[in-house]
Order: sequence, then C-alpha cells, then structure tokens
Amino acid sequence: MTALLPRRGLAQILALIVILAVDRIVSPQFFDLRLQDGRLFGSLIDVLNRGTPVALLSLGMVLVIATRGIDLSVGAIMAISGAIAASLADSHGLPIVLAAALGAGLMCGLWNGFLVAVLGMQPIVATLILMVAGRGIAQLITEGRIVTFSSPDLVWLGNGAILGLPVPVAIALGMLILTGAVVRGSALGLLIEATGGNARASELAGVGTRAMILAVYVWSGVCAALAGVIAAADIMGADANNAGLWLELDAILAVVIGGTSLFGGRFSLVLAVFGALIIQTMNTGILLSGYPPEFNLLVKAGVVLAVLLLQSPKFSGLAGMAMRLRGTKA
Amino acid sequence: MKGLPPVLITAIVLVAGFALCAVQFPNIASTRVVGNLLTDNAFLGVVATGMTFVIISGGIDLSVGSVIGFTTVFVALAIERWGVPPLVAFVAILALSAAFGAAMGAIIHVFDLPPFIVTLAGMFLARGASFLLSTESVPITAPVYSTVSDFALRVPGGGRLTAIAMIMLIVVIGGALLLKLTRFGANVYAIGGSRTTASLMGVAVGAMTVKIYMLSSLLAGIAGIVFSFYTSAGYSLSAVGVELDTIAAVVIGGTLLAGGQGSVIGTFLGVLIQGLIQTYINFDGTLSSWWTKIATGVLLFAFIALQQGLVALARRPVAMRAGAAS
Amino acid sequence: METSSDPVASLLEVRGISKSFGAVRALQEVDFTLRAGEIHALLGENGAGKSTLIKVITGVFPRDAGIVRLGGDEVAPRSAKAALKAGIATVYQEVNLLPNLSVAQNLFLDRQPMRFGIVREGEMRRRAKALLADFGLDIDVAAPLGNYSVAIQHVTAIARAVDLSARVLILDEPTASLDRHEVEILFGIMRQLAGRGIGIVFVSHFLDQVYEISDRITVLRNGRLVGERETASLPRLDLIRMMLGRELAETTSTRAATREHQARDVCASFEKYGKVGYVAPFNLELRHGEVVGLAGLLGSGRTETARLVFGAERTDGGQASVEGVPVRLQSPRDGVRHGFGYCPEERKTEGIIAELSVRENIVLALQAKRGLHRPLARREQDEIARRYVRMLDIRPPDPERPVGLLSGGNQQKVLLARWLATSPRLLVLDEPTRGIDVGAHAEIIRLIRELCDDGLALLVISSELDEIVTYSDRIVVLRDRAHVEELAGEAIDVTNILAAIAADGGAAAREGRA
Amino acid sequence: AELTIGFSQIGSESGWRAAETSVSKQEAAKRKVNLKIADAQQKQENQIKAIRSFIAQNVDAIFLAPVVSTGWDSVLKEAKEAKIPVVLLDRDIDPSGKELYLTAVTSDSVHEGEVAGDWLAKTVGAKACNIVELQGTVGASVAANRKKGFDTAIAKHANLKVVRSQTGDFTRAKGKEVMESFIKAEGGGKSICAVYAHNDDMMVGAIQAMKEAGLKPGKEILTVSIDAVPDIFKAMAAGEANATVELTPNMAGPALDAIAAFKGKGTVPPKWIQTESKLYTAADDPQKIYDSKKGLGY
Ligand SMILES: Nc1ncnc2c1ncn2[C@@H]1O[C@H](COP(=O)(O)OP(=O)(O)OP(=O)(O)O)[C@@H](O)[C@H]1O
Ligand SMILES: Nc1ncnc2c1ncn2[C@@H]1O[C@H](COP(=O)(O)OP(=O)(O)OP(=O)(O)O)[C@@H](O)[C@H]1O
Ligand SMILES: [Mg+2]
Ligand SMILES: [Mg+2]
Repeated sequence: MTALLPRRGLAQILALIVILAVDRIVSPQFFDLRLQDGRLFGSLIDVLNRGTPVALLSLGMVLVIATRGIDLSVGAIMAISGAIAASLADSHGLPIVLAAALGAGLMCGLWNGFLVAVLGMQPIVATLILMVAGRGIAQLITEGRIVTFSSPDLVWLGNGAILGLPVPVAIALGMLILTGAVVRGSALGLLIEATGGNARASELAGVGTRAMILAVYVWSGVCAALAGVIAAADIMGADANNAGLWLELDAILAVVIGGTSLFGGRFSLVLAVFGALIIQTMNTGILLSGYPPEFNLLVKAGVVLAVLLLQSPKFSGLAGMAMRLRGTKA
Repeated sequence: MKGLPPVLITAIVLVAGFALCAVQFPNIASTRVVGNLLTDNAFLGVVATGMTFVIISGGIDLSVGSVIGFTTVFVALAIERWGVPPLVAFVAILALSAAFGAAMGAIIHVFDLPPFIVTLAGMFLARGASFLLSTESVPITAPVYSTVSDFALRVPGGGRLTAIAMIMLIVVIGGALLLKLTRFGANVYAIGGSRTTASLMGVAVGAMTVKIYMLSSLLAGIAGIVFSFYTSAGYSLSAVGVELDTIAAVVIGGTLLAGGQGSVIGTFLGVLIQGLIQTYINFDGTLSSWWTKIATGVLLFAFIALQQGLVALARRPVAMRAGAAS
Repeated sequence: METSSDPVASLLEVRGISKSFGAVRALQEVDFTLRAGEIHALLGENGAGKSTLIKVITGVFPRDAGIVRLGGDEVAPRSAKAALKAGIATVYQEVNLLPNLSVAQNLFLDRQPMRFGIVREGEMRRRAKALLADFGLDIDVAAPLGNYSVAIQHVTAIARAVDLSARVLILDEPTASLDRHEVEILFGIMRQLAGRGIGIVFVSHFLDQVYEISDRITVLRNGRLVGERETASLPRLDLIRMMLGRELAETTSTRAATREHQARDVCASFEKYGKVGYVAPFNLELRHGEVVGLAGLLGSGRTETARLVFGAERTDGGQASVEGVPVRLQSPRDGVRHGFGYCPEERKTEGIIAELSVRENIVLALQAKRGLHRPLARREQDEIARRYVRMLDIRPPDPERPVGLLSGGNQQKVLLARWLATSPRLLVLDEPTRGIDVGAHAEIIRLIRELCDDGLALLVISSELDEIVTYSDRIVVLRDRAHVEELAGEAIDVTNILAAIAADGGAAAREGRA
Repeated sequence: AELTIGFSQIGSESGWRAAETSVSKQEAAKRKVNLKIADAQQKQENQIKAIRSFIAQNVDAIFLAPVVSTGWDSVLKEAKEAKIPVVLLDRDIDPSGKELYLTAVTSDSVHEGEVAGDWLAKTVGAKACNIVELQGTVGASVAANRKKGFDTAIAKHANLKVVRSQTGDFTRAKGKEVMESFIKAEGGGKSICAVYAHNDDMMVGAIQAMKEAGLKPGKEILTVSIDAVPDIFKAMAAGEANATVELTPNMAGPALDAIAAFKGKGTVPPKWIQTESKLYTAADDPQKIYDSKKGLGY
C-alpha cells in the first residue's frame, strides 16, 4: 500500500476524506449503495462515473506536465473524438468507431507534440491553437448540432456495467493500470521525469527528449479522445459545442492537486487520478447540497485553496509553529 | 550584426499581416478600422500589460478575466443601485482589486504554491463573487459614462481615437516605462530569471511577488472599468476566457512563459495581432461558427510560426555566439 | 578545539551554530571567528558544511541554534537582503547571478543609481565598466550575462560582492572556475580589501591558494568544528589530516614516467572537425588507454572541442570515426550510442537533474543507452547506485537522496558515476575536479588512471595545469578557438604549456576579446 | 439592388442556435439577400467588433442577436450615425436603447416560462407536486427569465413547489449529471413529481438519468422544457417526455421582411415583433414534428 501511494499522497487522502465527510453531512444518503439493473447505484458511483472524463484527461495531462508542458487542447480533442464517434456509430462497428476516434486524438497529440518538440513553441500557446481550432473542427463535423446515435455498443460504453461497476469507471481504471504499466514498467517514467527536471542535462545524457515530449502529447491526445468517446456515449450524442468545455482546467487542477509540479519532474499517476476524484467529490457535493448555483464557484474556490494549503509544506510548518507558540505561552 | 530584436520582428509580422488583409479587403486600411482596433482591444491591452509583468516574473494570472467581470458588476451596482459617485466607485474597486491581487501574491509566496492554481482559485472566487452581486446585467446610465464613451478625437478618414483607447495607450506606455526604467522593473526580470538567485542577490522576492500580482489585478480592475465604459454595463459573465486571450497576446508578443524575458511593447503588438485576426474574420463574414474557430487557430499558428521563423533567422549569427559562450 | 578570544579584533563571531535538514545534521555546534582585516580560509571535505555555515550566517537558511555577532552586536538576518544591509556580502557557491539580465544590471541589482525614480542606465554602465576593469575585464556590460562564459560570470559575481562588502566579504569557492591570471587579480583585490579592515571568508579546495592568501584557517568535518589555526604554523599534511581525519594516500606526480609508451589502438579520430564561429577545424586522435588533456585559457575553445567530440554540437564538415569506422555525430544520443560519455563543466544547468535521486541520476545515461524497452530493474539500479556511491565515496551515502541536496563536490561525483555506469569507450571530462576536495581530488585522479589502464580513452579539460600534466599522455593546447600545439611524452610540462599558450599574441587575445 | 445584411450571431453554443443560423441563411437565400454572418463565439466584445466592422463595410442593415441585454448603446449609436438600421433577433436589449434599433424579433422568455408553468399546474391539478428545476447558465438572461416566468406561474398554486434548483449550463451532459444528483438527494427520485428544464437539451440528459435510475420519465415523473428541438419530440413519441414550449429558430424571416418593407416603402415596423411561444405535448403527433424539424439544422 505504501508503495502504491507514497507518503506524499497523505495530504490528498486526507483532503478526500474530509470532503467525503462534508458530503455525508450535506447529503445523509451519500454512502448508500444499491444494485439497480445489474449496476451499482448511489452517489459514490456518481462520483466515480462523473469523475471519469477528468480522470482520463489527467492521466495524459500529468505526463505532459511532468515534461514541463501543458495541454490546453484536451477539451477540444474530446469534442472532436466524440463527434467522430457519434457520426460513425450507427453505420460502423465499435472497433472502427473507436479506432477512428482514438486515431483522431492521436493525430491531435502528434500535432501538439510537433509544435512543442520540433518547432519549439511554448506549450501553452502551441496547445491553445488546437484548443481554439479543435472545437471548430468538432463543430464542423457535427455542424453545430447534437449528433445522436443509438448503436447499443457505443451506448454500452457510456451506460453499461461490468461487475456492477459502470463501464466508464472500468475503462478509467484500465487506463490507469495500462498507463502505469507502460510508464513505470518501461524506462519511460524515468526519462520523462528527467526531461522535465532538466531537459538540457537529459539531452546531454543521451535521452531523446524530443521523442519523450512527442510521446506525452500523443498520449494526452489519446486519453482525451477516449474521454470524449465516453462523454458522447454517456449522453448518446455528440455535443461539439459543450463537450469537454473548460475541462482542461479541471485536468490541470487534478494534476496539481495530485502533487505534480507545473515545473515538471516528478509525477504520480495515481495521485493525479486522486485529484480528479477530489474535484468530482466536491462537485457532486455541491449538486447534492441544494445551495443556489450562484454559490458553486465560491465553494470551489474555497475547497481548491484549502486542499492546496493542506499540501503546502510551508503551511504545515507554519501551523506547527503556531501550535508550538501557543504551547509555550500556555 | 546583432540581429533583429524580437519586438521588431513582431512589429514586422503585424505590419505584414495588416498589409495582406488590406490587399483582400481594402476597407481595412482605413483610420476607422485602426481606431476600432485600438478601441475594441483597449481592455485587453490594459490587462495584457499587467499580465506581461506577471509572466516575465515567471508567474501567471488566470484571475484577470473574472476580475474584469467582477469590476463591471461592482461598478454598475455601485453607481446605479447604491448611488455611489462614479469616481468613488472607481477608487473603491481599484483598491479592492489591488488587495485581491496582493492576497493572491501573498499566498503564492508564503505558502510556496503554484501561481497557476492560486490564480485559478482566484478566478473561481472573483467570478463567483460577481454572481453573488448580480446575475443579471446592469446598465449604467450615469452621465459620465455617455460622456466618456462618446468622447473621441476624430482623425481624418473616419477614424476615432476614443477615450478608452487613450487610457489603454497610457497604460501601455506607463507599463513599458515601469518595466524598462525602474528598479521595480529590473527586479521583475530578476525574479523571472530565478527566484532563488534573485533572493540571494538581495531582492525582496516576497514583497515583489505581492506587488506584481497586485499590479496585475489593479490593471485588471482598470480594464474592468474600461470594459464598463465600452459596454456601459456591468455583467457577471463578461470577459469569460479573456485570461487565455491575454496570455496568448503576451506570448505572441515575445514574452517567455518561463519568465525572465519579454516586453510590454511586444505585448501591445500581440494584442493588435489578435485584434487583426478578429477583424479579418469579421470582414470576411462568410465564416460559420466553426470555420471562425478554425480560421482563428490557423491564423494564430501562422503568426506564431512566422514570428518564430523570423526570430530563428535573426538569431542565427547570435546563436553561434551564444552557443560559443556555453 | 581552540577559538579566538580577542573580542576587540573579532568582527564576526559565530557561536554554537547547529543546522539540520531533516535527518541530516549539516552543522553541529560550530564556532567560527573572523577578525577585521584578515583573510580566513574555511576548509573541509565536500559536504563538510561550509556552504551551509555561510548560508546560515547570511540568513538564507534559518538556524536551529546558536548566535551570530557582528562587531559585537547580535545579528539574525532573515534574508540575504538583510545580511547585505548589515554589511555582509557573499558570493555563493552554486547560484551566481541572473543570466537573463545584463552584466550591469547584475552588478547593480536592487541598488542601481537612480534619478527621479528612474534607473540611470548610462551611469550604471559606466560604473559597471569601471568595476570590472579592476578585475581586468573589458566586456560589453549591456549584453546579457548569459552570453558570457562561466568564468566571466563568476568574476562578475565577485565584483558585485566586493563592491557591496561593507564589513564582511564571504567567497564560497570563488576560484573554482578561474584561471591563474584571474586568481592573481582576485587575490590582489582581496588583500587590498583586507588592508581596509574588511574581514574575508574564503572557501577553496585549492590548498596552494589557501596557503598563498589566508591568514588563518578553520576546518570543518562532518558538520563539526575541527579547529582553527594560524596558516603559517600549520603544515600542509596536518591540514589534510584535519580535513580528512586520516592520512591521504600518496599520489605519484608524474604519469608519463611510470608508463611505457607503446602504440595503442585508435578509439576515435576526428579529421578537419570544427564549426564556424565556434572552434576552428582540428584533427584529433584519441586512443584506448590514453589521456589527452586540453589546455588553454578561459574562452580558448576547450569546452567547444569537447562538445563537438561528444556530439552535443554538430560539426560543419570533416569526418569522425570510431574504431576506424566513419560515423556521424549529430546529437548526444549518437555520442552515447558510440560509447562516449561527457561530464559538462556547468554541473547545475547541464549535468544534474536536481529533483531526481542519486540513483536515478546515476542510471540515467545507461538507461538512455539501453533504450526504453529494456528498463533497468529496480534491483539493478540499486546495485549500480550502491556500487558507485561506495566507489566514489559519495556522501551522504544515500542513493535515494535528491541530488540537488548534495554538496557541490558530491554532485560532481554523481555525474562521473553516471558515465562510468555506461562503461564508455571514450570519456570526455570538462573540469572534472572543479569544486572537489583534496581527498576526492586524489580519488578522481586515481580513477582517471585506472580507467585509462582499463583501456578507456579520455579527453580531459582542466584549468589546473599541475594537475593536467600529471595524468595526460598528450596535451593539446588551444588558443583563440584553435588547436595550436600538441605536446607528448617528455615535452609535457607546465612551462611548455604556458609557452604554447603565450606564443604570439596569446595575451592580446585575452585582453582583446570583448 | 441586392441587400447586404450583416448578422452578428452569438455563437454556436447549442443545437437551437445552429438551427437559427441555418434557418437565417435559408430565409436570406429565399429573399436573395446577401447575409454576412459574424460569429461572436459567445463574447460581447466580439459582437461589438463585428458591428463596427459591418459599419466600416457600409452594409444595408445589421441583425444583432445580443449575447447580453446591456452595453450596446455606443456601438448602436455609431450604426445610427451611419444610418444603418438595426434589428434585434431572439433577444431584447436594455430599454434605454429603444430608439437605437428599428425593431426586435424575439420571443418573450418570461412568457415561455409561464407557458411551461401553466401547463404543469393544469396537468398536475390539485395534488401536491415537488418540482426539480434545471437552470440554464448562471447569469444568462434567458435562464433568469425562464425561471421567473415559471415561478410566477406556479406561485398561484400552493401545491406546486420547486424543491431543488441547480444549473445544468444548458447542456445535455450537465443536465444528466445534475438530475442524477437530484434523484439521489430526493430519496431515489420517489418524491419528485415533475422536472422543469430551461431547455430541451438538459431535459434529454435528465430523461436518461431518470431511466438509468429505474424511473419512468413521462409517466412517473412529468417533464416540461423549452425550445422544442427535434430530440425532445423523439422522447415525446417514446412517451418519455410530456411537454415543450417552442422557441422558433426562424427569427430572421420576419426581420428580413421588416427590413425589405422599410428599405422599399419606408414602412416602419412595430418596435416588437413577438414570436409565438407554442406549447407542444404528446397530443401533437410528436413523430411528425420530429421528422419535419430534423432537417432544420438543429
Ligand atoms: N537544502 C538542503 N537540504 C538538505 N540537505 C542539505 C541541503 N543543503 C546541504 N545539505 C546537506 O548538508 C551537508 C553539508 O553541505 P554543504 O553544501 O554545506 O557542504 P560543503 O562543505 O559546502 O561542500 P562542497 O565543498 O562540496 O561545496 C551535505 O551533506 C548536504 O547534502
Ligand atoms: N578574459 C575574457 N575576456 C573577454 N571574453 C572572454 C574572456 N574569457 C572568455 N571570454 C568569452 O567567453 C566565451 C566562452 O568561453 P568558454 O568558457 O566557452 O571557453 P573554454 O575554452 O571552454 O573555457 P573553460 O572551459 O575554461 O571555461 C568566449 O566566447 C569568449 O568570448
Ligand atoms: Mg559548498
Ligand atoms: Mg568552457
């Protein structure tokens, strides 16, 4: 257990527990679970299920950020892949639909990676280009409409269940394991962390830093595409206008809450996904609370700050000092 | 021999782009359109100036769009509902936004948290606060507003240099001077070069961080006032997403997100380049929503690629010397 | 333990300072006394706590215990700025200045000449030029500092501190990247300042320099005070024993004599290799079991040669071959693939990855060479890391410690370990002993020889001519970015190198390049 | 001569908006009018820029679908100075700007809410009914108005009560997510009697959420929403939705006619051309309406 969740995960776990407790207070039935049509049903499942897109995005994003990059285009890529999947769903089989949608994500990632690694653009503007244009491409595919489909295979991807667990959750879990296996099972993890920690030094040590950067953007594109397919499958339609809108910020937030520095280097996949869960636990809590929606953003701001402060070593230092001061006075 | 400075290259790119647009739509080459470019992008120019300081210091400020939104709502309510004289309302909101920026800067410094996230929380907070003030848009009818928004120096050819355009130019020039000529400016570059080194060299990094974010929020407040003049209203959803436009303008203007390098004039040119892209698309007028987005992306790419290509070309002889120095 | 007890003359008094980083006790109850007008050497092995002591004094690190008195009054600066205000100016070991700012801004940061709230740029440049002129430097002070070599950057940092020092000047390894001439100038200035009553703390691993310049010596070992002595009454061997806590194994001083000369196989050769504006085309042959030294003044093109050889920089033309087979070196990866290794001189920016652990830093190049698909198992990594930590005596011997938290000298050892782990055929070392303590210094030289005996080809850059002659089989002398002379066998000695460097207009090149 | 009209459209945030754009194009083509559409990507500043550039290009008339009701005075004054008539589409602006535009072709979104509320009150009758509400984007005037209208309508009936109200941002995905939470918070949805959504898209999402929770929308839980997009008719045909209030996407047609009359004979149109807010229920042959609406670009 300690191997999986390093000691630095403590703050995140604590934050999650606190938020869960608050959720339990605003909604007494928060932890209730029951089986409904072979599918677990309850707020906890909602948290997992709704957290899936951001969790998937954060899996790619955390690698990008580990190389000192950032990927603003993931929301747009979601829209593109969702649009492609929805347009093909009723005329093609699931494998082709998935291949096309994920292929599109891969191409998007390749484009981002090309701009950053080969042309040397700053990641934030490089991916801003696709953030703007990508949503346009998605709308071009759907012509601004919500393209609906009824292909049972694709619908299952959004609403089905495996062993009681919603399919999206199973997919996210699978992706986490897959990404973890690829990154930590090969030397990729080390080389990515080295690239992010000091690109010049890594290059001189023989690390193919460009290839690393290209690879992480590609992976981010693929993860985003998968998230897009799931989002489309969830509502049985592709909403190119709104799918993934502003989710890039949530994904970045998840990564940072997961303790990965925006300045690159060390990263943790598990904690990034944890970050996504923390965000969603908060969102679901807000929805359950019954407060007017005008308060949503204020609550979000407060929680984000609190979670970050909890992680800051300086904060614990200061808190400790305050305690000691009180101790000496008493 | 030294090669062209990046700012000059950005200027060349802007002029070349403008000329190309004018070839296709001769109407673009008029003082009217140029005047509009300044007026329409006035608030962006003001926030981008503040953002330049933040980014050069190695930080980022995502809260500016929300601060603009909050400012418009606050000003509108203060003047229309609470009966506060406009000038007093301005002073109050500027004080408030400066304090807001200072608080973000203090949190960033004291708790050593990433600016991206602290200002993201700031973005939620300011937007949420403006929802609390009012979710509907509030028109401002105070006479100052019509006076100011109607005031304009007329230039031959139908062009108008409006009051808000002038405010923007003053802020840009003031910002450029502050950055280049003062100790404060030098310290901004120093912190952007390296926080620890700057601190070891005796720069009061904490105080600087507070001041830099304070400046950014203050200018966002001014931009909010400019925006309220622009629209004569306060609206909680105004300026959504402006932080990204601002960052793009700053970066197109040649400022490095890593910090330590950049200029306010470059940022100003970046704002104009973005405005030009928008104008071009409006003039075209045949683009659907999606083609508008795609065209914006393509043009953004074209400008940045062109600029980077030119910079690389200009740097070539310099690069060798720089390489030689390593 | 003996400490000074003359309160009148003591300018800076440090009593009972302790400082821990987590479990590491970097300083334990250290006392230190600096008198007005003296040059006081602070010595110790890598990781002994010298830099930490300095940073505690200047308030960069909060201290756990102890007091600091300046001129009799207790001071507790909270930041470098406060220390500067109190009159303590410091050149820190690692972080020097800001490469993105102009030289002049660096010199006058936060104290620029002002008029009406505006920086007087012209005045500032004029003063900057004057300041650097004292150090024999005539450069464009408006250009970004990063455009200049490490040496110039270091001189600039020193000039800034000298200009700032009101009462105390602390120099943490200021001479590590300077050559003899610059060291002479610095010493002249230090003596002048001491004459004015300023107390100077001087950290260095060059014992010759310590004996040349210092009045007294304080030695630290493992974070504890070993003792304080008058320089004049402390024999060198005793000093080394104080620092190491043991005897230093004798090192033979000349290498050429002890080894027979025989034709060895060529490992790598470079023909008409060069790059316009970088280094003039040169021919170079590197053989197995042979050390080639590169000597020259700062800026003569040694680093450039090294980078070309390794593949970090692309050649304009010419041909490289490895083991007689023509190859193309387009990138460091190519170099690594052909079995080359390169320890750059700029340890911090080009060498270590501060955040990663010692283990990860050591296995990095090996892993890059093996490729993605053949990851080193954690067990192998641990073993490799442990082996080199032991072999190079890296301290603290904890492979999981982030390398950025190690002292400078130990970081250098980690870099060396990184390349040794790849079992290279050719190793390029740019200033491998810079910032390394006497013990480790001897260790590294011994290592160079051992590697050589194992059949490795070595290309070594060092500004220490005494050092380079002891291990080189051949020495290439550079001047003005061109290879001008090659010395071998009996011809290898310091005088010959100096003669080659100085031959026609060498001095002019030094002064004129601005 | 052929008329050139500049249309500053808000953007493409929903299927309805896309339909409005494509219907506008069709109507313009029918009348051989050259319609220049500038898409503002949901930003007022872009709309102002667009209007300015229309003025600079000297178009014959300007259509404006304002993203927000305030802030148009100065730019519309410029248009007036340039003698270019302005017609508002779909949304009105602040009363102070009345003399700055020729006419407004809009529906009354408060009224839409009322129609929805009245239908619900009538359908429920006297029994107690807990309503959950899916609001539009916080701060959007349409959302506020549709809420207001609905609230006024049900205020007259003490048995109707909105127990939960949260924003679904006008989107399907959020509508579904919010509905899921409502169901959990209201004891598995057993206590919910009706859902009111500020637009159909959110309702389509909510219907999915109800079905996944084992509830029967349209039967156990009543639904009423606004816009009348094709997909809600599909749901109605399947018996999963009960009612919708139409917001016609054809705003440009009446506007073009008004401009043609104004330019041709100088006829000044009435200040407000209100479009009908028609209520559709399962009784209106939803399948047929679905088929007829499908091709309109929703
Ligand atoms: N910021 C830090 N965090 C944790 N440990 C540190 C830190 N800085 C230094 N140390 C540790 O403190 C000890 C003393 O380091 P210091 O840098 O003072 O050595 P030094 O005597 O200056 O060595 P060198 O001659 O190599 O520069 C070392 O063990 C080092 O690893
Ligand atoms: N004394 C000096 N005066 C002016 N410029 C200098 C001086 N010394 C070096 N330079 C500049 O520094 C630059 C590069 O020096 P660099 O460090 O690369 O040389 P080097 O031969 O590799 O020396 P070393 O490896 O000892 O640092 C040169 O471009 C040169 O212009
Ligand atoms: Mg040290
Ligand atoms: Mg060098």
